[in-house]
Amino acid sequence: MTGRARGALWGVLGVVALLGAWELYKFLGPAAGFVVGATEGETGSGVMLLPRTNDRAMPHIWDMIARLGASASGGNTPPLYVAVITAGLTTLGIAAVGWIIGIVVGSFLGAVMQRWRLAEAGLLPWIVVSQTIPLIAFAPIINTIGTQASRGSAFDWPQWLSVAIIASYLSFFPIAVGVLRGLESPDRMHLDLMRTYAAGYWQTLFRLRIPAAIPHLLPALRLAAASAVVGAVVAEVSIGMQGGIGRMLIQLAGQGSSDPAAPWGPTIGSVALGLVAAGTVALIGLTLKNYRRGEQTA
Amino acid sequence: MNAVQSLPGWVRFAAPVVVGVLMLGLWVLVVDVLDAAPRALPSPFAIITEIGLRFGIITEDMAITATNALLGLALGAVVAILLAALAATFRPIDGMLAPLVAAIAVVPIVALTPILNTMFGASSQFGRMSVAAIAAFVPVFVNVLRGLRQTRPVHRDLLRASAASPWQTFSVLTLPTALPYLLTGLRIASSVAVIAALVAEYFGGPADGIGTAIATYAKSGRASLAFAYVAGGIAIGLALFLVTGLLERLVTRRRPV
Amino acid sequence: GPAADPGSSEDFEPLTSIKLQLQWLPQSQFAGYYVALDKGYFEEEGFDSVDIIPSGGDIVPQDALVNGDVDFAVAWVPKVLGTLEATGAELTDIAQVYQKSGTLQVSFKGDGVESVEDFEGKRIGSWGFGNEWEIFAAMAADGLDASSVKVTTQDFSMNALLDGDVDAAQAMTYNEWAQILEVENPATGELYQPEDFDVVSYEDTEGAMLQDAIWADTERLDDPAYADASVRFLKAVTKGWIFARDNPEEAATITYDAAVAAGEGGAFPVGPNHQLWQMNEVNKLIWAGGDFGTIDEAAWAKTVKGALAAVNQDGLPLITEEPLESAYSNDYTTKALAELEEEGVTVGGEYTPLDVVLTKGGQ
Amino acid sequence: MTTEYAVRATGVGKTFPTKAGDVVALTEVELTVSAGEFVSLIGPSGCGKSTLLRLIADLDGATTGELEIFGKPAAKARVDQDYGIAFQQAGLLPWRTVGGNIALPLELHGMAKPDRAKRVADLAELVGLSDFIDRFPDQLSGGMQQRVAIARSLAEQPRLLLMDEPFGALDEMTREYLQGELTRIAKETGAAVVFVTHSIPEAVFLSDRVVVMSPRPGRITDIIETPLGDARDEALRESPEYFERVTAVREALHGTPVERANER
Amino acid sequence: MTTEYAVRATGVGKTFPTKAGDVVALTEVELTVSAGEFVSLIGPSGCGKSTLLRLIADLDGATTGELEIFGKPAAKARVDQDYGIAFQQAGLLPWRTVGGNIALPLELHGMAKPDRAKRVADLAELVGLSDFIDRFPDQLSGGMQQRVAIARSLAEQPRLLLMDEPFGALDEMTREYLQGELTRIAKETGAAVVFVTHSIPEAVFLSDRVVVMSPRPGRITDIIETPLGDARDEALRESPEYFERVTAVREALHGTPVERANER
Ligand SMILES: Nc1ncnc2c1ncn2[C@@H]1O[C@H](COP(=O)(O)OP(=O)(O)OP(=O)(O)O)[C@@H](O)[C@H]1O
Ligand SMILES: Nc1ncnc2c1ncn2[C@@H]1O[C@H](COP(=O)(O)OP(=O)(O)OP(=O)(O)O)[C@@H](O)[C@H]1O
Ligand SMILES: Cc1ncc(C[n+]2csc(CCO)c2C)c(N)n1
Ligand SMILES: [Mg+2]
Ligand SMILES: [Mg+2]
Repeated sequence: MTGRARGALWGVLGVVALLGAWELYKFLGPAAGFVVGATEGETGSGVMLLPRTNDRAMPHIWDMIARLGASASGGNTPPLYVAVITAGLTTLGIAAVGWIIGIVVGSFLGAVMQRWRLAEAGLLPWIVVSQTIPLIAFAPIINTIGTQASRGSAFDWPQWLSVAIIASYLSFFPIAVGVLRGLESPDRMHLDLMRTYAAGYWQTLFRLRIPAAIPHLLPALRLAAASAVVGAVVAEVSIGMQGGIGRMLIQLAGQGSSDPAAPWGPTIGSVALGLVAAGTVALIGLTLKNYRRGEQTA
Repeated sequence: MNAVQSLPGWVRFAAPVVVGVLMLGLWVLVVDVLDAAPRALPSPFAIITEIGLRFGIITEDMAITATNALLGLALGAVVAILLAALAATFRPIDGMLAPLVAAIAVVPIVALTPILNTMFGASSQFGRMSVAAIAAFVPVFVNVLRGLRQTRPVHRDLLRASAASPWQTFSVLTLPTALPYLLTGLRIASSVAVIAALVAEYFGGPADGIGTAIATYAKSGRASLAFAYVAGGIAIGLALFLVTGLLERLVTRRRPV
Repeated sequence: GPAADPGSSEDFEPLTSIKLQLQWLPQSQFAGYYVALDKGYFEEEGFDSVDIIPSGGDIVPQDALVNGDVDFAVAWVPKVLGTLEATGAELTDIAQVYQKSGTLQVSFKGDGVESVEDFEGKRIGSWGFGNEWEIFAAMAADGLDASSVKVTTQDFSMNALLDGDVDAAQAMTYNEWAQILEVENPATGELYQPEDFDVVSYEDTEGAMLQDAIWADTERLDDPAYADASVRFLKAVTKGWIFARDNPEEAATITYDAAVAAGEGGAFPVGPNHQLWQMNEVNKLIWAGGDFGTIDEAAWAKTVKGALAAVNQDGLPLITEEPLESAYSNDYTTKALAELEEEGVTVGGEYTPLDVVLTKGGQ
Repeated sequence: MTTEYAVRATGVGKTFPTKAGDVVALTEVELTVSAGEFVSLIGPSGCGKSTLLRLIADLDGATTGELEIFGKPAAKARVDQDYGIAFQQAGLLPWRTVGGNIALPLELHGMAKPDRAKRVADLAELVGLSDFIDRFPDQLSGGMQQRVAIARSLAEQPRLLLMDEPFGALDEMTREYLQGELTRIAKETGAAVVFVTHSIPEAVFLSDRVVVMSPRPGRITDIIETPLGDARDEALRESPEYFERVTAVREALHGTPVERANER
Repeated sequence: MTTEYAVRATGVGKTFPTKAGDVVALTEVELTVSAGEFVSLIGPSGCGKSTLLRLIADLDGATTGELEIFGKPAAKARVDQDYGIAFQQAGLLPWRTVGGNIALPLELHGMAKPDRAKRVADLAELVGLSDFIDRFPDQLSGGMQQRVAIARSLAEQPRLLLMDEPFGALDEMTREYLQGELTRIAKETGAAVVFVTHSIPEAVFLSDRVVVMSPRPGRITDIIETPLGDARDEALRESPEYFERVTAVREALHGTPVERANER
């Protein structure tokens, strides 16, 4: 058995173990949880040491699976899993656009910061700060700018573009940092060598800095892909875009009390989406393995 | 190592200030001078006024969110360290955790918070803390696991040659080697934890904290008050980031030779 | 104030394309608009295209309207009053669709929350984000302020009540109340029954405030084309709600189908039976005896009084001054109703409630 | 007395199983090192020098044959701390000071603090670093770091010193200086030394015997006596006997078949 | 003809401004290297060997003095590609094959593809790596990598080769082999060579002249002629003249004051 197959096997085992632990805890744990230090008559006081196991908090795995097979919203709507996949693909497409915007913006910023140390000193702290602003604080602003832009001009700014831009707000960050570090990564010796060849900035960029940056870029791209998906889901919720998995999440969450297995469909879907996005980028990375040869030797 | 370090100290300090002033200028231009921004984006002056006016309630809510973020960070870090130690020791556990950690890394807070609130009770801060903990878990786990594997062969040989016990090897070599990685993880996790704790407030739990306030006031036409709270959130994130960054600098001061 | 003679026959190019911002997901709460679309009432009133934009996130209808993103918005009166005072913008309530408040505070029987004064010291659930003002207004009337209770932000579900995380949860008669009644009572193995709960209906308290209203941009109402469109829009909407009153089943189905079809991948609305429950409850709030959409001065005054009295958990009031006079106007509804009467539409009428039986999970 | 041999290898072989098949790193090694003797291992890259040293140190286990250190199995000798070891990389712990690094083995074996401080001071004195006890490794030159590593290897007064190219990363002048230091220290402590090197002059300068090895599979091809007397000083480096021994080792080395010059 | 000198340094000095104050790396360097001549720079670590080489290559600028390469300023010579350079680390781009690495300078200067392939093949032939053109650097031994680096430095037929300890990281046997190769290649191409090394035998074996340097501040203290004739082969390494020259360089080196033995 190859190492990869063994790895996959352990991975599957890990997932099975988690599902087993879920059901085991659900079986053994207290339905209403275990609280210590609660004050009599004071709702919500005390510390909950063991979480609740009732069906609203922890539906059975098989109920979640069965729910995936049942109609999404009653009537003659398609099965939930079909709805999850359709919505998931919508979100994935938007996240992909957000990812690409993030790559363009992040690469530009990273390259500028690498080129001019002064730019790095001036911009990097703000780029870090930018990530401490919650998306939800400005998502509606982006949406408004979008609707105003499409009203004033011939360009029709679709709502998904706002979602993509908001998603790119999360994805540009790892790219900018990765590009900066990556373009900085060539050995001094290699840079000297390019100088002895009287190579200019662009030649050095394309022949040396970019290839050398690839081992830094691949994890950055992967992280950015996962971030773009998370960002797209949150943005959909925030600006109320229809059709994606984010919207599906809150709509089904509204039925969480009477139909507790339903929200797990889009929850699982959104996780799968992130994994697919990150996994796809990882696959792209495999095609660049010649550029990662330095990783073993260095 | 880092090119920026070669700039004179005052430039490193002045450059971000200049950029900040430029951005502020642009902001003022768009909002106050051209009046071209959506209403949801208030003038910086209005925000500053609100900060001054509502300083008391803002800091109260900051304390709540910061506590959630800190406790979540601590909890997530402890669990991450324990699991990373297990994964570093037993390959199969590493393999089993890999897909779960990958999944945790991409689960959106929107989906997570209602689940955790229902499991742990919507009237305690614990749901939010656990959201912060889960968000902080990933970077700490990944970095600590990497750190635990960074012991150099020459050091391992040395300890074996010194007939060190497994525990001695761990405490003398493995742990100190992993420490800078742990701090890198903590630094990344610190801002993630703040964001997570803050955003979690949007999706239920006690009606307090920065996130609740941002949403409340953003939705009632008080954009400048909402942004005053956003500034509070940034302050928490930056404070944690700076503290953990400083710790990291302190620990990584000794370059490996 | 608004244009004295709405839709006067000056020369203007009539508006044919408009956007309506809702305040939540597509559901029977907004059946009248979807029916008007489905039945061609908007076309009959000269609109080629009407865009009904759902919300459900951070999109605030009155902000969308103020920003000019849409032409009309459906929003609760107290939320809009807050925005108007905070931003200095001017909007006008041109039709008060819901005559009564549909908000409840629901607690388990025996937990001792039978009236607003019982709130004291209790943990009270609310969605927050502007949905909480009736609670604080009702409490203020009983001499309580926000610091005398603990407020918990409810999420999209009713789990906080069912798990005992709050003593009393906020619920709309037409939505969350049904969600509770769609849950199995573990003690009986049957669905929960209304008798299992104590219900405080804000309609019966001093905190009652006007809810779903149609808002227009005050300044734009001076534009005869917009004023004209407002009247035509109200005519179509009125016809839609009349249809929903007389054919609740079909109206619920239309809304449900529209919700399912909305967007590319569809929305994921609550099931058809739940939609019918909602339609039924919503009709009770709309058809309360007065003229459709007409603002009752007393109810408005009560809303303003409550808004002035309410103080939130941060100690901030909703509003500090009386709203501008332009904040509401019956002129457009009056004109719309008159024209409809002229065209032979019977606007007046009673709603005969159905008896909707809820099912587990609401499917 | 128990034994006169510090190291005694009989028929020692080592095979590494790898994905691409077994790698025979060492076969049929027969070698004895007397107590107090200085023996160098020399040979082209990959001939198994390090492997042999690691077997002696019980850092790896031999596949075949027998290995005795002072008459005990290698594992026992390791636990008994019968040897000290130094590598090409000084391998200092960057977060410990010079003193802390020298003290490491003493600490691990529970020596009391005051004794430890005394011993560390002595060792620092021995390698001429008394003034640097509180410095951190990154504040030292490569040669100083290597001297710390030597002090550390001597911490428990081992009767056997194992050294794997300890001067390999240093410049020639520092190297020559430390070679002189090492002969002095070896003499002062009376320890036997097994010393791996690439450098013929170094091997000749330091050793009583030079063991010449050859790769594929790694084995001993020659053992050359280098009895140049006790005075290992600068004058020796320019003496004819020295050149003669250097030439002898060079020839022994070149006598080993150069399989593919291309792969150098 | 324009000039008989490949390198001509007059009063060259280099000072690095650092946070801790100015570091004088080099002062008052007077040196000429004739076309086709092989000159080694030797001296203890930090004496400025690399700095001098980098000044010649115009990788840094001299603080004082004048530097002419084939009669032109260093910057001009760099742009004109008058020299090839190789470092201690082979410095191959790991994502390029052997052929791709050798071709790099040709590619940068726009040589057409067919010409390039031809030239790469010739160069690979010259360093004996024709069979390895499509291999990646991580599939080569250290010696092979260094030969690729040499081929690359020769790609544009420079009249001057600059080498900074190119064999420093290799084992002695490989090193000796490549020393032989280098003398052959230098002769075949007729290029002048400035060669930095730590190794006295290496310097003597390769050079026409050995330049001895001394640190603090870095300067030239001695220049020793090593006229050992054209036959630089294995026999030479065991000849008395060779030993005599080695001794001469050693003495010149040790004559330089060893300021703080402690810091070695
Ligand atoms: N852990 C291992 N796994 C597989 N092969 C190994 C391992 N260690 C060493 N080898 C192989 O064993 C052989 C001898 O290696 P060793 O390190 O002892 O050589 P060496 O003489 O010390 O070489 P160098 O002079 O380069 O240090 C080599 O072919 C090497 O590739
Ligand atoms: N970029 C630099 N900034 C500051 N000081 C420098 C710089 N480069 C070299 N030096 C200093 O200049 C002096 C000479 O350095 P150089 O690298 O030329 O020595 P070297 O003879 O090549 O040494 P080695 O044998 O270790 O390679 C040293 O003291 C070094 O610390
Ligand atoms: C976060 C959140 N906000 C509001 C509601 C409840 N809700 C559904 S419809 C409606 C009336 C306004 O349209 C209200 C208040 C919820 N469930 N979750
Ligand atoms: Mg070795
Ligand atoms: Mg150098």
